[in-house]
Amino acid sequence: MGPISSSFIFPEWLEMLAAFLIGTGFGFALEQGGFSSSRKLAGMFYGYDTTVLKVFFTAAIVALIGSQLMSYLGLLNLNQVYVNEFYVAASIVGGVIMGAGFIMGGFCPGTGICALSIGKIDAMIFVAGGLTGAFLFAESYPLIQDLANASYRGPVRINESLGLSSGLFTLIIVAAAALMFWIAELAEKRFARPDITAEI
Amino acid sequence: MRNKITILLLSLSLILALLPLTANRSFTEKPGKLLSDVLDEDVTFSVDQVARFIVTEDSTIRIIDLRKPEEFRKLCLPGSVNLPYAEFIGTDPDMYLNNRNIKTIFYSNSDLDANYALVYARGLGYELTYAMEGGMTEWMNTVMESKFSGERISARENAVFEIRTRAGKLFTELNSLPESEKVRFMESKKFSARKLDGGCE
Amino acid sequence: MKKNYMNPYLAGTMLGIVLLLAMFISGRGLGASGGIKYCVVSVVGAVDRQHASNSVYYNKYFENGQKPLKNWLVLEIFGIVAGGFISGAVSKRLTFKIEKSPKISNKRRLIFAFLGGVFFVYGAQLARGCTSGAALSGMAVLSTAGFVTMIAIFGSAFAFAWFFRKNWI
Amino acid sequence: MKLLKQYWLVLLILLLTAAAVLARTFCHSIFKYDAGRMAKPSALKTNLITEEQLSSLKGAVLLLNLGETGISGDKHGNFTMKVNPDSILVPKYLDKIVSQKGPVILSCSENSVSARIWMVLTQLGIRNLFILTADQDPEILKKEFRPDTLSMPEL
Repeated sequence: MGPISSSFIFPEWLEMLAAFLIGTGFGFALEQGGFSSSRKLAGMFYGYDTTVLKVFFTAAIVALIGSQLMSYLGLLNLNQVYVNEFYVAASIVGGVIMGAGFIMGGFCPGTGICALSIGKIDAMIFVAGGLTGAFLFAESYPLIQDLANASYRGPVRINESLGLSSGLFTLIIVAAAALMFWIAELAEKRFARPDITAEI
Repeated sequence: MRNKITILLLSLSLILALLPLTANRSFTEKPGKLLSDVLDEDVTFSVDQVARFIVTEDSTIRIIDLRKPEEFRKLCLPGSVNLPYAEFIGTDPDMYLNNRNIKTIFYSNSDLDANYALVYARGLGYELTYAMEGGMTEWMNTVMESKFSGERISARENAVFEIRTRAGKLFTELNSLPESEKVRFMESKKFSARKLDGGCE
Repeated sequence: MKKNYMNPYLAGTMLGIVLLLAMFISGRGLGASGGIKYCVVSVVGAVDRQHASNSVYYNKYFENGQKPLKNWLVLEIFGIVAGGFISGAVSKRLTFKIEKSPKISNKRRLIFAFLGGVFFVYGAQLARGCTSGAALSGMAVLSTAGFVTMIAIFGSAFAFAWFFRKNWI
Repeated sequence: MKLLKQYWLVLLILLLTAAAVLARTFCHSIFKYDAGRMAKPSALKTNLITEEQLSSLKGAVLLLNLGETGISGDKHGNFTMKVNPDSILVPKYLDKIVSQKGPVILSCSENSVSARIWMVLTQLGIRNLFILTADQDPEILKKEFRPDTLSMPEL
């Protein structure tokens, strides 16, 4: 019965080891998917390489379907899985700032760290920028505290606010993603660039 | 590859959409085992045993009051925490029962709610859960109205009587408090629901 | 000889399974920006403890003698480095280099990378999660916050894409 | 054939999942319902029935006598079954309860036993299950508490 952490108290070293191993899997999957290349990542926003879109949505959907199936089969208690807290203003403003950072730097924090590990110098600079960003946030926290905590909605699930069952909502998401994949592959042909794999 | 994975994910989510799925959980214990567990005698404590826990301030025991908040404010066992039964089954009990070193005793006014809660908690795998026999009614009858009767009293009876008197005194003191003071006292003993770990906080 | 990247759908499935495993083992999703924050917090705590305990923000990370570096999110970051390195070694992609469009200078690329990092993590702290912590993990549990953050990130990146096109195309 | 060769893995995963889901859906000897939702009638007290209400019930009623002193249903023309509480899950009895169309009434001198059996059977998906009680609502406290206004506690 999962999550294991709810029925079994990990000793500290085991918890740290589990975190490390999950991180390893995370980094491995990111690197194999091509997320260690900023040009591949940024390519999504110009239509010439939609790898990000495909990997990102496939991953989210696999986890979404998998967790619900496991829940139905009695293997995973979804009440014990963390649901992100919804701070409306912070989510939107933060997301917009992140989008700007994404297109400037070509990485997101996870992919930046992953790219750093294979020796990308730009990724190292990106992560250094990230550390600076975290520091700036901490120092400026008193100024933006109000925005960060505004319009708190709690850990809400989107299907519940829409009044749909989670299964039905998942089906809609998957159908939308399938359509998106199809469009993405059309776009790749339309905005094709000379193959940059060799340069990466 | 795209087609394969798309088809696979689409059909899996189609299965999901057809299931009467909720994000909540069902009992995890096997029915047969659960039944024999809860019909066992050791899933209940008598009011005398509970009185002893109260008097000795046993820290391995937590008493949960399943009655409505207004009833709780009017009358409650010393050291108990209020968690109305409807709320108990409406939320994930892990927030209240996840401590594996503490025994939880449920009580209500009679036997019904406490025993529902007992089976509910045990069915979800919380083994250290118990019910107080007879509930508040039994407490009032036995502990509060206990009197010497007969001429000779055995040592054992004397011990029971002693506990009852002391528990009764604690109970009377607590419940004789003016409403406002009682509320203040109870606020300090409210459940602080455990938050789940996660996110990037 | 460098190997090609894995098929994106296959890599996505693998990533999804890792995420599912994380949910199954720890009841939490994946995250990266949180670990970066904890690194900063611990450095600040080591350099100027006085400042850290006075600040509303740092204060909570040092309550009851906690060590910010001994944390799930930080260990996960070390794991990402290890995992990325293993994958790079397997596929022979380990080299020191600056990846950029041939049309721009190294300096320009690095300046923008730094700025991008500042913006991204700043935004991630505000939204309480980055693409992995909020968008990916959030979507997997159908959290509204996850969907909103995801749309905001990708929407704004698309909107700003035009201004930075020289860097990439 | 070519299609099968290409898609065998997809088909295999689908079939396995479908089989697991079906097995779960149609298995009667495990708890598989949402615990909180099934338990709701007990919080609303709609699962209680008094003898008076019982006699006015129409249709086939199955009365489960769980103890020695439970009432007999003969006088109401109901079908009565005497079951020891710990053998209620024996297929002989359980099948009868599952296949019962009308209401099933639990009768026992001890409310605690009825309550436990009610919760177990309900979580197995049996609806229309009631507990026979002497009162409309046994969860109402009939005892009066006399506050002692003289004593002051030490908090």
